[in-house]
Amino acid sequence: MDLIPPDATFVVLTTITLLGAIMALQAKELIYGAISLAVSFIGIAGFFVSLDAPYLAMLQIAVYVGAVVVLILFTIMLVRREEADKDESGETGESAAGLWIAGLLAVSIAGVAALAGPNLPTNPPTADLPITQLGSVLARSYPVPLIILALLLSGALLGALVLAKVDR
Amino acid sequence: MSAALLGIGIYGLSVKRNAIRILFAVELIVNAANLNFIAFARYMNPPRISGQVIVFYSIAAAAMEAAVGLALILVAFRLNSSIDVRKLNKLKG
Amino acid sequence: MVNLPSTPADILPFIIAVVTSHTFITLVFFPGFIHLVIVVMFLTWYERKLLARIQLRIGPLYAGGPGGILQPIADGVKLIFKEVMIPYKADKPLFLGVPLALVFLGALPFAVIPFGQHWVIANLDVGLVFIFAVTSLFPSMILIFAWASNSKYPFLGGLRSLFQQVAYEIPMWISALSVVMLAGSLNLVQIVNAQQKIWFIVPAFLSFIVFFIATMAELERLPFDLPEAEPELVAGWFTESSGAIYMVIFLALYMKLYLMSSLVTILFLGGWWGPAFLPQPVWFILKALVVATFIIIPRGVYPRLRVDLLIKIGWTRLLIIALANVFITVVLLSTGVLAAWGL
Amino acid sequence: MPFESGQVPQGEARKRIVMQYYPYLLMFVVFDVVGMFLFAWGISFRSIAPSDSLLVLLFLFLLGAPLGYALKMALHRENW
Repeated sequence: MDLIPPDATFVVLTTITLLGAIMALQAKELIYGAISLAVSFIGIAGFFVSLDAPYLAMLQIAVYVGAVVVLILFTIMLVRREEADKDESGETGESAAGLWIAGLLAVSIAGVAALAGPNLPTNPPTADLPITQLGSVLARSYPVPLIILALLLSGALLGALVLAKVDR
Repeated sequence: MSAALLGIGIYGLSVKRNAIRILFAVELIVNAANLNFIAFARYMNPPRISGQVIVFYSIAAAAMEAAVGLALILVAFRLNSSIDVRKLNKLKG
Repeated sequence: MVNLPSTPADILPFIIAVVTSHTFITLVFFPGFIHLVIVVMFLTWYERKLLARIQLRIGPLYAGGPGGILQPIADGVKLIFKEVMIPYKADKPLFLGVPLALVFLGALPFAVIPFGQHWVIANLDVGLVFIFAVTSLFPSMILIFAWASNSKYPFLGGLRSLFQQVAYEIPMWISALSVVMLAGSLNLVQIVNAQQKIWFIVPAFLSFIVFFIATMAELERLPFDLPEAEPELVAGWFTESSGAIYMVIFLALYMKLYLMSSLVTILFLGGWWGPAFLPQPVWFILKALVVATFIIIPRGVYPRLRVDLLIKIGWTRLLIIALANVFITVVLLSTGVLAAWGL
Repeated sequence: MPFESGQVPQGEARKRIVMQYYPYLLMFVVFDVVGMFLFAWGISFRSIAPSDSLLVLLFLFLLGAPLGYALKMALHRENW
């Protein structure tokens, strides 16, 4: 049922990513949370490399770790208050409920994956996905999504600017 | 692996009260989905490039979502001087 | 590949085989660690000497060797034995951890920099983007360090540094894009190979200028050194660092200087290509040092800019010039003007 | 003790910071994505027909107007 053979790389990357994710949500200081989030993203970028998508790994690092985390850090420093640093989980009952929901979901998905596992090829087919192909496919094969992406980017830029502007 | 990441994300989304942490959780969920796209496209026979294309758009969309979300948090902070989502229950500032 | 030793008698030949293997040599000696440290130490001395000459001073003199060339070693020894002071209420793990991470990030890109046809540690297909991705981590690291010092000057300096690097990263990428289009590859070895007949500084001259200016801004060099403006901010974002921490940060900054000048060499100045009487790596290092000289010289000459003007110039002028050069490249490539040089 | 020119530090060091340059940060996030996309297009530029690149030029053109507007907003510092 092993989708991917559990070799050392996989184990290390999994540990990094999951620990980063847990720390991102549980760290006492928000700044540490943001840093752990960055670590988690780097772990995922490592997965992308091991899955023959190096360009996307670089995209992940440049966009998430390079840009989004900087934005998050800046915002944290902007809204910084003493109480924002305290552990801000809800009451114990709520946390337990959240844990249950999340656990059930994760277990059920993992169960489905384990059931479907044998049907998937265990040995990945040899990869032949050059990055030039990614470029040409991106630029050529999906015209409508590309235009939507442009609109999304400009909309997000303008929307965020107008939101953040000080009203006088 | 991806399921566990998704689980952590859902947990964060449902439990945390700090708006920035909720944003973290959303990013984690999106990343879990991205990882699945790449992995399944890679294990197809023959491997597909389309998984990577989708993830490209997904990363772009998630980055924009983070930008707008953080701007929203800023506005909320400016109006209420708090980023606790449970205090943001008023429709009027 | 070398087999692992099975008997004690095999251990010595094993060590010799490992030490003389190509991987080990590239990793440790030549494009690797030792070469890097030596060049970085040379650069610190070179910068002080050059600036002194510009300002009609003498510069380092007493540390031994011609012109005090052993000064970096003396500096290093001094800094190692100084006390590391950690400010009151500073964030200790981050304060100590970030400088190490900075050095790691400064050294990592050298793994993909080709110093010669075969002198490269990892020949990545996405080499250029890898370098950009790694260098894009610097601003956040600096911001975190500035925050961790728990002091006002570093914090202001860190913020300035953040905005400056952020403002100049995009023009830098876009100007490198023309080169990527000309070479049709992100692999640094292939980019250099494409320049065998003509250096890319000729067809992409505007890009070269934009890239060079953006490089100076990324490196926080004069006239863009606002993050460490001495009259206002003491020493900028590393004001609080002392002793070994200071040395480590300095090392990282000079590694970045060397990295950026190597990048200019690769993208625009034809990498290791040159008349054959010198070996390829020598040409490469010479070119990189010349570029570094031109990055250093303005420090002795120009005053610094105001921070809002600095950011404005980056976003309005440089970005537009870089985009214009992309269009020029599109036209050049589609009309086939450059076909004579095999492009 | 943080270094403050020999004077005793006053107030909190990690103050809330000005956001005058926040719009530039937003522009950076957007153009980070655009830049990475352009690199993907740039490496394949010579392998696809020039007419196929018109789409990308349209993409850039679409982003030009918001960029101009964002710059105009960012340069008016009384907005922030």
